[in-house]
Amino acid sequence: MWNLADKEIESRLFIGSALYPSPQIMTDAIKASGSDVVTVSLRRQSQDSGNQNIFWDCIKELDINILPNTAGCHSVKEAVTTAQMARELFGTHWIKLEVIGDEYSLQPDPFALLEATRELISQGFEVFPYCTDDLVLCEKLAEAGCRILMPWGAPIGTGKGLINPYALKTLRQRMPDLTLVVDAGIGAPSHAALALEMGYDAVLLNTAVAQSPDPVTMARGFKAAVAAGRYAYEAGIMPEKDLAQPSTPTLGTPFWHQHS
Amino acid sequence: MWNLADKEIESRLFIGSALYPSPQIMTDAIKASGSDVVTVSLRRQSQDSGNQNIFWDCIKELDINILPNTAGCHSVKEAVTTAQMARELFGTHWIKLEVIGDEYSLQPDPFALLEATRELISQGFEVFPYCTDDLVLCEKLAEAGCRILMPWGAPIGTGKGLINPYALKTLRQRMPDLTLVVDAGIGAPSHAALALEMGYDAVLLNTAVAQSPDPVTMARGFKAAVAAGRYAYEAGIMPEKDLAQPSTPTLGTPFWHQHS
Amino acid sequence: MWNLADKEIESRLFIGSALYPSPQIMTDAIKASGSDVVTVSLRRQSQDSGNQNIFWDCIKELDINILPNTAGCHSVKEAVTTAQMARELFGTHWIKLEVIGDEYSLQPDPFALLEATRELISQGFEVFPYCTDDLVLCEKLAEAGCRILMPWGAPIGTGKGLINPYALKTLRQRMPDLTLVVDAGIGAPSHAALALEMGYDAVLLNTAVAQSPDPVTMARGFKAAVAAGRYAYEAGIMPEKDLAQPSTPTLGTPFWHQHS
Amino acid sequence: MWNLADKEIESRLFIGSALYPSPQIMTDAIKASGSDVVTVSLRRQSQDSGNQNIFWDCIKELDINILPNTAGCHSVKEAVTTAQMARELFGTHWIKLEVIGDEYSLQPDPFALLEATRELISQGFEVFPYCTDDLVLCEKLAEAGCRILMPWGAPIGTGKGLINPYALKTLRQRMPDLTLVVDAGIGAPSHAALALEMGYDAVLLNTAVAQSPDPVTMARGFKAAVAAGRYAYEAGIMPEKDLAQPSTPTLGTPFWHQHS
Amino acid sequence: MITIQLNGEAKQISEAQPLDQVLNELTGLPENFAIAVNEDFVPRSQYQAIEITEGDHIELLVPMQGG
Amino acid sequence: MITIQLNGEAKQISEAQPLDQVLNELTGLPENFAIAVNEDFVPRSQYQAIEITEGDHIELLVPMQGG
Amino acid sequence: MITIQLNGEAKQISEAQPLDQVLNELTGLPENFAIAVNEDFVPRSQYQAIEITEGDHIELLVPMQGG
Amino acid sequence: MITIQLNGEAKQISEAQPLDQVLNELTGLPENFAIAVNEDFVPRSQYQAIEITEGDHIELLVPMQGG
Repeated sequence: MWNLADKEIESRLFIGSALYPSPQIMTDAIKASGSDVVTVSLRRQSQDSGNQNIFWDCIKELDINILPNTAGCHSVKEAVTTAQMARELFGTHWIKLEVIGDEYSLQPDPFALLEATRELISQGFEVFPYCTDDLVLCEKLAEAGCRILMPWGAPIGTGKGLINPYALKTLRQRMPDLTLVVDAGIGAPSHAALALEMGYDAVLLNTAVAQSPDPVTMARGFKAAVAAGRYAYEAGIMPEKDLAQPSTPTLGTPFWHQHS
Repeated sequence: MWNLADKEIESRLFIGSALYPSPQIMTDAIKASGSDVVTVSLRRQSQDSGNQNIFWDCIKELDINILPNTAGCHSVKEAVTTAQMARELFGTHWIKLEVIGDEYSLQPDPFALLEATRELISQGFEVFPYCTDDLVLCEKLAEAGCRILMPWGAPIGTGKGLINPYALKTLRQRMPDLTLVVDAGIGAPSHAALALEMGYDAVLLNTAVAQSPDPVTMARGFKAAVAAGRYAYEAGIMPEKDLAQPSTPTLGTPFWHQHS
Repeated sequence: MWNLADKEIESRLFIGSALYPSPQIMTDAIKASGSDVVTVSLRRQSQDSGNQNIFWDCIKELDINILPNTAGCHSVKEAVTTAQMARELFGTHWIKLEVIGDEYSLQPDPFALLEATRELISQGFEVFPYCTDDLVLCEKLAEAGCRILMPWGAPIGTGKGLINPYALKTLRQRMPDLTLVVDAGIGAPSHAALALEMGYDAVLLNTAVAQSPDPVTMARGFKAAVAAGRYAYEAGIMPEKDLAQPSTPTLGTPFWHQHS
Repeated sequence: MWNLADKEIESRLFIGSALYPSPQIMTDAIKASGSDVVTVSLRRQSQDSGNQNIFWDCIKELDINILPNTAGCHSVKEAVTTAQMARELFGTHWIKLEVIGDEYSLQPDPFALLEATRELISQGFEVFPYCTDDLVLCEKLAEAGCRILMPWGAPIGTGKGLINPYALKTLRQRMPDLTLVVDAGIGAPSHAALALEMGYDAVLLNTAVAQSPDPVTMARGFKAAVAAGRYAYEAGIMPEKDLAQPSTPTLGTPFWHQHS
Repeated sequence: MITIQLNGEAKQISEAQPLDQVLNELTGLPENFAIAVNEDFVPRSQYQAIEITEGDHIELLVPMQGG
Repeated sequence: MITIQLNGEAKQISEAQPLDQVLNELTGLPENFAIAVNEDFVPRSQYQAIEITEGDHIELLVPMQGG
Repeated sequence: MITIQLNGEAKQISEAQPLDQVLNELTGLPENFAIAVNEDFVPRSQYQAIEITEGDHIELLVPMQGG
Repeated sequence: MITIQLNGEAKQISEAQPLDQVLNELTGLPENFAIAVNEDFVPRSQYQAIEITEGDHIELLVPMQGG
């Protein structure tokens, strides 16, 4: 168990609820992932769905922590209003704060993000900012009161993994006490394992599971991957060496092995 | 369950028995790793140990498949004699064939390795050759009758992971029907997960677990990592994209989100 | 010849004037580099130097473009005052604007940098901002009126080269009309060549030349490297292929070469 | 000037003669490359060309060292016969020995290569073996009498650059006295510069120049790149650092810069 | 009759009226939703108090998939 | 006598006076320099006009190595 | 008449004969070439000595582009 | 007395004798081992048959840690 914003949770995998082939597969995949945190959004209801909301019924049934996002917001005002609506609608003061600064890379706008963060924290939100790996931005977000930061691994949906491990390592070293979550860009379990090995507290992903030909099995894969990375972080990883070192002992090797 | 040289086994992690702080920790770590295959060697008995062999008592107690190695052999003759002794001593025709070609990199000698492989297969051994990622060498080993190949990820004990993923991918694509195991060089669970994601059937490692400050926990990490990588391989990994793709749907975004 | 802020210059290498073993070696190295632009700073005069300034005498003698920096500034106010002093002292409205946001990584502070940029542009400066590779920051700097941007390759003095080529490529693609210069982090000529191959207009470096055991020869190396990279960019680089392609023609190979 | 197989030459770029848009462009590109060594092959004459051989007339006119290859040979016998024909036809005992072991990767066959090398050296050839980066193979080729080795950077025509720098570095360190040339796989000048920075004596390439939209300009690029890399190797490259280091002196910074 | 915008579509209502009245007349009103009027969040407690008039933009949002 | 700071070091001058007078009394005044007083840039044209008084911080900077 | 292979194509010649005679009868013989017969290199000095007979494979190679 | 090598150390034995006799006289003979004489493997079934003579090298190996 570890502590996320005053809640004790088990899993170090946060999962998204979008892009699944069906609500049933979504439910099965999220269960298989073992996640305690699922991200959702707010949108207009589609005309045909009447007063039904099958998606939401599935999510409620999962009975895990809801992390609403402000996906698609491009301004401070939009993000703040969306967060306020989310707080009422989902009954949580948690918000995954996204303020998009570029349509193509969908990268965060550091300036609007910081401003929106300050405003929402003043309104009592627990802000989970989707941010870049920029150390100065992250420090300002922490000063603004964030206890959790969610730097990207790579642009949303690219599956490139951790494109700048150096920056992510620096961030972890410089902010030992914050909860750091790699959000976006993770494409394979090995990426997630690496993030945890580096000391990140968790990863948040969606596409890599939902868009796999077999989301449920892939969800199992990521569940195992975060466990693997966390075990390694806790156990301590051997230092990389440049020169080979025999594992089998050389002591007691038969005479025919004595080589100059 | 999967089939390794006509045996049905569960785990995709083969583990070494060297370099642990104590026999007890070795036993606990190997159990924690879930491995069905453990590598051992043949050496002269140390003077002081009398007729005792605590190490061997521990290994027998584990009751898993023994894979003896020819570590330290530098010639075909040495390797063949060692393999023959191993067959009698351990009661198995399995042999991890190492013929070292260089004292510093401990890399296999492709020439002696191929010759020793031919000889041992003619004597009825199931040869697990520790080889490089050279495609031509691997094809010749397969022609010689190997059903299993164990290309290195990096030099023994370096923990560098997979230093030439391109060569390893090529090998997997070109030899779809062989059992391929990445042996040596793996330093962290993310390396093992990557190997399995690439379609490798298993990984063999020792130092990364034994030399971790906490071998038992690290063993759990690798157990989870190979599971993670295998799930991903079976599920199918999303293709890497160069352009960002929103996960949260854009349909139904409030008017304030309409941006040109 | 190419156009930098309305001046026609030849070289695509900007060079620093610090960390050389001696003024003479500095002069020789800068000449050998073929640079048309040299960076300088403002500092208190050391006590012992009397009214002499050998350094400045050497630089003037070079008779190339001076690019004063605001190195060491941590606030907008400091940076603006330093820039104003530089304009009078060096008789140029060019300024390499550094506003450090972190003592350890010496990375730019995106927030203070943008504010200082706006102020200095309003005062008629040609601002060369030392910035990160953050696309949104770079777009805001361009909107503020910058015609030149100088994103880092890696932290100052690390010599790591281009640690995030993906971000730098994106920047180049998204800002085709700006003058983009990779500043800081370059350690070897191959790094500089890569930056030019990616379409960057120039590179700015100092440590890699000044701290080489032989700065003058290394300066020649970088001079050749930027030429190499630029030629390649102009000529067009072959697309990377995954499968081998024979260069020697297969047509007309003797019969003994016909293989199925 | 440096010594290649007892000849004093200038350039560290060896160039191929295939795949150019026209003989004229080939001639211009090779001249622009500054190469002192050009590779050629032996093939059946195309029917229509009568007794003309424009290609060969162009090459002779260049008056540089001819390095015939055995491209397309798959057996020792083929390679030896081809080398013998080349010696008579081109009047040189230099031979770029290629014995292909795989149709798809066009990688060398280490076994046939070594055998053919021994045979040709016994016949008085100066063998330039196109080999892999396998240290043991390279040591055996050296023992067989090779003074020059040409390990691949990547498979022929892929333009991937140096896919296994670790292996190439090891090779250079372990064989300080041999002439080492990276042959094949180089796609951009930065790749060539890197090879020279690593201490390789030269690079051999063809596709990257011939298949560029502008071969002549690209040839200039590679000429500059090998010069750049060599200067850097001779001057000494700064060690890579993990922590930033200011280039501009901190001594004498105005009071407003004093930060804790 | 006055015209308002509901989720981006023009809608006629008899006259200016409190938000809750507007909602009561909607068919297929979802169980869970939150509302913003002219880009400002309107908490449930304000549905009676706030008056919807000509040209107001109402956003009625529901839980949806998100990453 | 009043005390000012010149490049971070305390310095006694007879009384409040214009900047150029302060400079004239300096030994080893460099050929090329620029000045800030209390963190504000002072252009050459203002050297006569600006009065240096008790506690003022003068920064006198010269060209130096830079990256 | 006997049949030989020249660069992979069947060719009729009157009878078994020395290699140089075969070459003399070729039209468009290139200036620079080297020859192998049945996969063995034949040096110029042997053109007269070596006899070409039924079924022999002659490879006549010329300088060509190479990487 | 003749001298043989056992695991790299000189050892005196009374005279040339079968391998099993040599082994019987060893103190602390391990439970599990395999043997090579002069670099050739000697299976258990041959312990009686094979004669150990002056200068023979016996390797007596046991299970040990391996990677």
